[in-house]
Amino acid sequence: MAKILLLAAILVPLASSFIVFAQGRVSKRGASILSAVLCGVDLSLVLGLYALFNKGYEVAVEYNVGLPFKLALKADALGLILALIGTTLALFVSFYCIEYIDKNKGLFGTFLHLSMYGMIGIVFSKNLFTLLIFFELFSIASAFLVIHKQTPEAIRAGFQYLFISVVGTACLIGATAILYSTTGSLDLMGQGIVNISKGPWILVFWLLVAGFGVKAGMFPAHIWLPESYPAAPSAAAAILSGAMAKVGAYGIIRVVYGVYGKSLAGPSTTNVLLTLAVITMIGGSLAAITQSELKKMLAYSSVAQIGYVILGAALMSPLALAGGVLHIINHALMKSSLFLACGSIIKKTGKSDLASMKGIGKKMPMTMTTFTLAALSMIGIPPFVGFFSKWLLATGTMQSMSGGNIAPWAAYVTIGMIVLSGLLNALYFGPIIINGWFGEKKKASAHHGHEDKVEKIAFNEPSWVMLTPMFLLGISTFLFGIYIKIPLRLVEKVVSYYF
Amino acid sequence: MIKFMLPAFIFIIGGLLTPLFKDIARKIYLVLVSLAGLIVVFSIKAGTVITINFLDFQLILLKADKLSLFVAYIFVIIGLFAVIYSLHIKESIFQLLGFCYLGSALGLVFAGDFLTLYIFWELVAVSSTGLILLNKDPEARNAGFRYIIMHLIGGLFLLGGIWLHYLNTGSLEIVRLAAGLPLYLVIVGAGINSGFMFLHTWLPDSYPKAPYYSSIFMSVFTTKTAVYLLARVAPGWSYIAYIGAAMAIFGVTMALMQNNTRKLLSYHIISQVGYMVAAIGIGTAVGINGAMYHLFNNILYKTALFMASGAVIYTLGKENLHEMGGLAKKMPFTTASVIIASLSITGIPFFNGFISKGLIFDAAHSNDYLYLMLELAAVGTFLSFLKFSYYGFLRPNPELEKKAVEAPWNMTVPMIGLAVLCFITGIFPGLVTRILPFANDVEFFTFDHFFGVSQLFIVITAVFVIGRVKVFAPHNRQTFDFDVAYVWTIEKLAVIPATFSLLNNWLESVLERIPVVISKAKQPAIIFTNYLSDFFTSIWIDFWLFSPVSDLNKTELEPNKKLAPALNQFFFIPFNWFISVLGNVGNKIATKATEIEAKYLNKGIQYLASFVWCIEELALGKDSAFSKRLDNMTNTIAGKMAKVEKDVIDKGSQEVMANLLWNIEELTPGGNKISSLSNRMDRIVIDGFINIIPAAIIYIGERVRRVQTGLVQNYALVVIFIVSVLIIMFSLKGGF
Amino acid sequence: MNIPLFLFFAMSILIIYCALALMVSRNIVHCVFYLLVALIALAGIYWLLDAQFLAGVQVFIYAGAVTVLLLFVIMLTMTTQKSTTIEVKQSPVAIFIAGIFWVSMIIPLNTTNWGKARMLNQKPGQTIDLATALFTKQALPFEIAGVVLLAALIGAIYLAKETK
Amino acid sequence: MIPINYFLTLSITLFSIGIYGALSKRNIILVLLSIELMLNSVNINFIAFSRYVTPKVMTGQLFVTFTMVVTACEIGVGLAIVLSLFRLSGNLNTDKYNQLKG
Repeated sequence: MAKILLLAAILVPLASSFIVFAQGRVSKRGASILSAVLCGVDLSLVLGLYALFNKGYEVAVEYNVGLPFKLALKADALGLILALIGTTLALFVSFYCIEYIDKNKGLFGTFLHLSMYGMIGIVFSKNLFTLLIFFELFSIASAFLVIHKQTPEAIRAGFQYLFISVVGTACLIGATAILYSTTGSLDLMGQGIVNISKGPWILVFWLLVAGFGVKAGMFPAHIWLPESYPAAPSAAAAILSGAMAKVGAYGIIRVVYGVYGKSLAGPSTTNVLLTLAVITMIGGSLAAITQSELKKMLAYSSVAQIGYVILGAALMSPLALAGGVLHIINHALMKSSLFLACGSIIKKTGKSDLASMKGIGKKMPMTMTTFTLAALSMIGIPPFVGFFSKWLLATGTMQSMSGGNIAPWAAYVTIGMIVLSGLLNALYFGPIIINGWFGEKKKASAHHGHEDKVEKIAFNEPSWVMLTPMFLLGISTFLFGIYIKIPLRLVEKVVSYYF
Repeated sequence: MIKFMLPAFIFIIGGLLTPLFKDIARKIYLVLVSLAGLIVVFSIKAGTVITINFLDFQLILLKADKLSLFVAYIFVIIGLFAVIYSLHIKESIFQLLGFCYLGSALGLVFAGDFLTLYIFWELVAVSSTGLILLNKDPEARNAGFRYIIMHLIGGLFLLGGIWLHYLNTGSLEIVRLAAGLPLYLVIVGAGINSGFMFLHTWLPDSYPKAPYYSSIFMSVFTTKTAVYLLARVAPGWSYIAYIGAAMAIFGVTMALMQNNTRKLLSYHIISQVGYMVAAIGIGTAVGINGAMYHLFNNILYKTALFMASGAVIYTLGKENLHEMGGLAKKMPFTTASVIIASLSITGIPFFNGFISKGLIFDAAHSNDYLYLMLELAAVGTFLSFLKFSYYGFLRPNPELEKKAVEAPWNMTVPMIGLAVLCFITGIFPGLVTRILPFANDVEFFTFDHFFGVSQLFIVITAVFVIGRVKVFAPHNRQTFDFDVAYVWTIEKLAVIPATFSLLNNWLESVLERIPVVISKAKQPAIIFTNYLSDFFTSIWIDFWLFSPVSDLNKTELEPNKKLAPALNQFFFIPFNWFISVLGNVGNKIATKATEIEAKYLNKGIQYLASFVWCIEELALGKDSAFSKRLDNMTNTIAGKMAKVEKDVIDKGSQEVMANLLWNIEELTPGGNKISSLSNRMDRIVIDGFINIIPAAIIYIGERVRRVQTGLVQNYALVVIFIVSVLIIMFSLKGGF
Repeated sequence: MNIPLFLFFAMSILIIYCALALMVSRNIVHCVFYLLVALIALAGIYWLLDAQFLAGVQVFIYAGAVTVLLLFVIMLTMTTQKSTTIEVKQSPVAIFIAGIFWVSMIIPLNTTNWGKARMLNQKPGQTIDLATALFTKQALPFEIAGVVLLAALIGAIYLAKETK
Repeated sequence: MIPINYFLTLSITLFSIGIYGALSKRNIILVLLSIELMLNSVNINFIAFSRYVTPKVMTGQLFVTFTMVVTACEIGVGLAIVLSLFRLSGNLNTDKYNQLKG
């Protein structure tokens, strides 16, 4: 039963991508409705898996494919978290897309499901070999989500996305080869298979980190992210940023805890990773401040948030890991609702530059409420979820310091940076919220020197089809903040497995 | 269930439900909610503790002791008055935010652990920002933005301090912190909220820009919760006593120069908070009592004053002292409450300010400097309130007198109520001293107190009467505060995101080039091979040239001549360019820095000058030539300053962001766009280095292709060669 | 020096001389004749090794069939001109490679202990033994060889046929 | 009795000369001739080993029989190919047949 469920959870998206494609030939709207329904099916399958996992079943499948390594799948806590996020977001996004996507609805659904197939495959992969297969598939399928608009920028961004994915996969393949030839094991879901103290492991470690980090958008490789998210439709950006970029961060957590385990604690390797994470965190926010286009700003903000997750992985302490994993969940909720809100603004006004967003709160109160909730959570105002991951990360930093993993000054700097990052978030979300609710449009355009052509666009809220998923995600940032125990229950399972 | 009856939740949930009611129902509902909150707070007994389990912590949502209860009493009382005062406001969002603000302030006061405290601390910041933003003016919007940023900075300092404290002690309970980094961070955090000197600018910046009904709420909670926190974590930490005294003097000095009523009152908040902070710094039981009592009184009379100025704004739309006056006859209740509140704040006997200041002075008696500083501040307070009530209400102004009408009942009743409270608690201090955190044994109505105060005040009144026309008359002018320093800092700090953005753009341009480079790889490959062949040819020729047997002609040196520029282009130009760019950037930054420094150094000097001017004016009188000249100068500076503010701060938050980018264009050498820099980067760095990879691949591919001759014999040759080599290998090894 | 050894040396020198002459000769018809001589001398070597039947076959096939065939083809293609025997560019390399090959084989060959082969001094088998083997035990491969020959014959005819 | 390595040396020398010819000649017919030489040199090996190792069984001689058959086939088909090549392009230079060139 468990095996069938696990296989079904992975294969249903594959099947549904074909079904949606076929349906898209017949009826466009039907295809997107069908797509949403199928996403629901997959979510329920993953939930079923979670229930089984909770009861203590060992949910794993292995196939011998005639190679030295097996095709092995297993559902563990971390993978289930990612799968739950992915399927939930896919459900919301595909529901949202019934109205949002204008052309090629069927194709969008097809590639959405195909990339979900890749993503769920990745997070349930028990070894690196299986992961690589799904990783490649996932990269290609999600590139089509970026290209979906088919404008020259979108195609260029898609090309870049593919290019960077190929670079990442190349690193992964190299690492896999070295890892297998030296240890004979590719296991990902263990608690550490190698010892960092020997020479080539450091190389393997950095290759793995580079491979996943490129996908996640870690600092030097973050540049593809602000190129491709604005080029993609907002709905695609929501799921790309909320769930799919997390695959990279997921990989880094797996590498740090699953491949290297506790042997990594202490030496300078994690400190370099920590530095990279902090640079990602601060740099992403700094770059976001200077943006004038909403989607690009959100993309840079995603870079910054990925920094938190990697920070959680790099600190090697239980609380920090909890913070990192919790931030995966939180960021999925926050960023997807931000992108969906951004999408509905673009849908209704046709503009996405920040200057044209003044006074939009009066025209689109629900959208702006969603935006405000998510942005406050981003800033880390306490009752929202964003605060708790920051809290856990900071206490985790101190725990890591008292455990001797990092130097005291580094711990203080890291805490300072976490604090500063919250402030920077406020610096770029604050003006939008304030101008959105309290700004006046006329004054702004006159101020800018643009000749306002006074087009009275009669825009208002989009229909309930778009509002519902958006608002549910937005309000969930608040509700989960109050009932933080629910996500923490998931996170605790991960932490207790590794520590 | 008891958990949901917490006063904080009553107000917050009550506030969130406000939009459900309309008109009269809403008014009744609002009053009922405030009354309910009041009753709940008054029914809490000291020692009550309510906890919930959250994460791994046990959060203490409510821990009532005498200190927190005392602050909570005045909060709910003033909440009721403020709600009645603003009953006529139609926007439900105001009541919603106001209740959230009040509720979170109460939550903060009752919080028993730092996490709860921090949560409510941030809620206070967010909801009060909303209150400022209710004013539709863009000025208010920008002030609100600055306000929230300042408060978030403060909150984050607090959070950092809490984290460190938690890690050091493993406990989140609010206790008196030992001196150390956690304490400093918490003090800075609380200091921003309570308006420590140099950290105070948000206060006079935003309070006058909020709507008048929001000012009522704002003047009460934010600073007072910070004072409460200080009383909790740092009583008796002597440094803050001096900080407080400095605040007290600074506040009144600035207040004395103000023209805008609410700005004047805002500076007075700083001054009064300074008294409280000083008393907390002294830290004895009398000191804490004094601080808390002063907090209590200050809320009463400061709210009354804000209400009065709000009433004037509501009825007449005036809030600058130089256009006010003549209101005593038409607005008797307002004027009466202003006078009573002014008397209270200045500490006239039989008003409540007298009592609490007496406590504070008693506590400060042991320290002469502190005592003197606080006395000086008291003098300033008295002067400025003489100015406020005389020029604002009492002096004749027939023009305005015609228009003036009394404010509606819901505004006058709370005003008068507060004034009466000021008076009653002034006469019967026992009403309040019973509930003070510590037992009180100070006798208030002693001859010493009376004599000292009266002596001082009579002299000051005489000074005011003499100098009222020449010295104290309000006129429309702008005063400078430390905002200038902030602007300067922001401009300096803007380099960081700009630099990052530059780096980022460069990285992006690299990425964008990749497809282009790959598609164009043919040409660089040719160039590269040409370079290589030139290079080798030239080496060959050099070899022959310098060997003794050579007798080559000069003309055959041609390839060598070609090589030099080629080499130069390939290796040295990027290097030279890099050096020149570095120099250029350095120069630009240096000039910009000196420019800015010159600009703001001037400003700083002129700021000093305005102080000097103040003193000169006091000494020489308003009409002297010197003072006129200074006045002129200040006004021009004020104009410029306003422009700077418009340019840098007041331009709307987007424009602030845009301004952060000031130097990208400046930093770019040889062009005025980032694109030109990235173009040059493209042309030289990328074509030079990135193209080498595809070029090398193609070069090698070209060479390897030649091996494919298509002649079978060539292939056979290779095969046999390999076979022979294998045979040799095997024979050397001695078989398989 | 005994007679077989003398004969061996004589024939070896003849063979190698003819082979080298074949390589350097400018006239292609001469080349064919040098080959003919070398192959006949080879038949002598076979005879020395007590393979009389094969020596006969060698003479029949090469002297009779192959050489004539070659001459016919040369005649048909009229490539008797000198230019056609010019070597390709890689011939120096070819000498080098061939030399390497020779050295690489000669050294192990002459350093190997051929003990077992040297010791044997048995009576050699006769032609009758070969015939018996060919028609009893090895009959099937023999037949297959015949079929291959037939197939080659047909193929050669087909290829050489004028397609006009 | 002649030592076996005399025969083998002869065989190798002949083979090397054949290699040289096969690699260096421009005329296809000469290349074929060189290949003939190489095949024959191999035959010497077979017969010599047959004589010295298994004189009664004569496996080597049997194999030479088959080799000769194949040689005959090869020369026949090879010459046929030469003829049709000549008909196609009019010359027999190996340099000209470089259609495999990359």
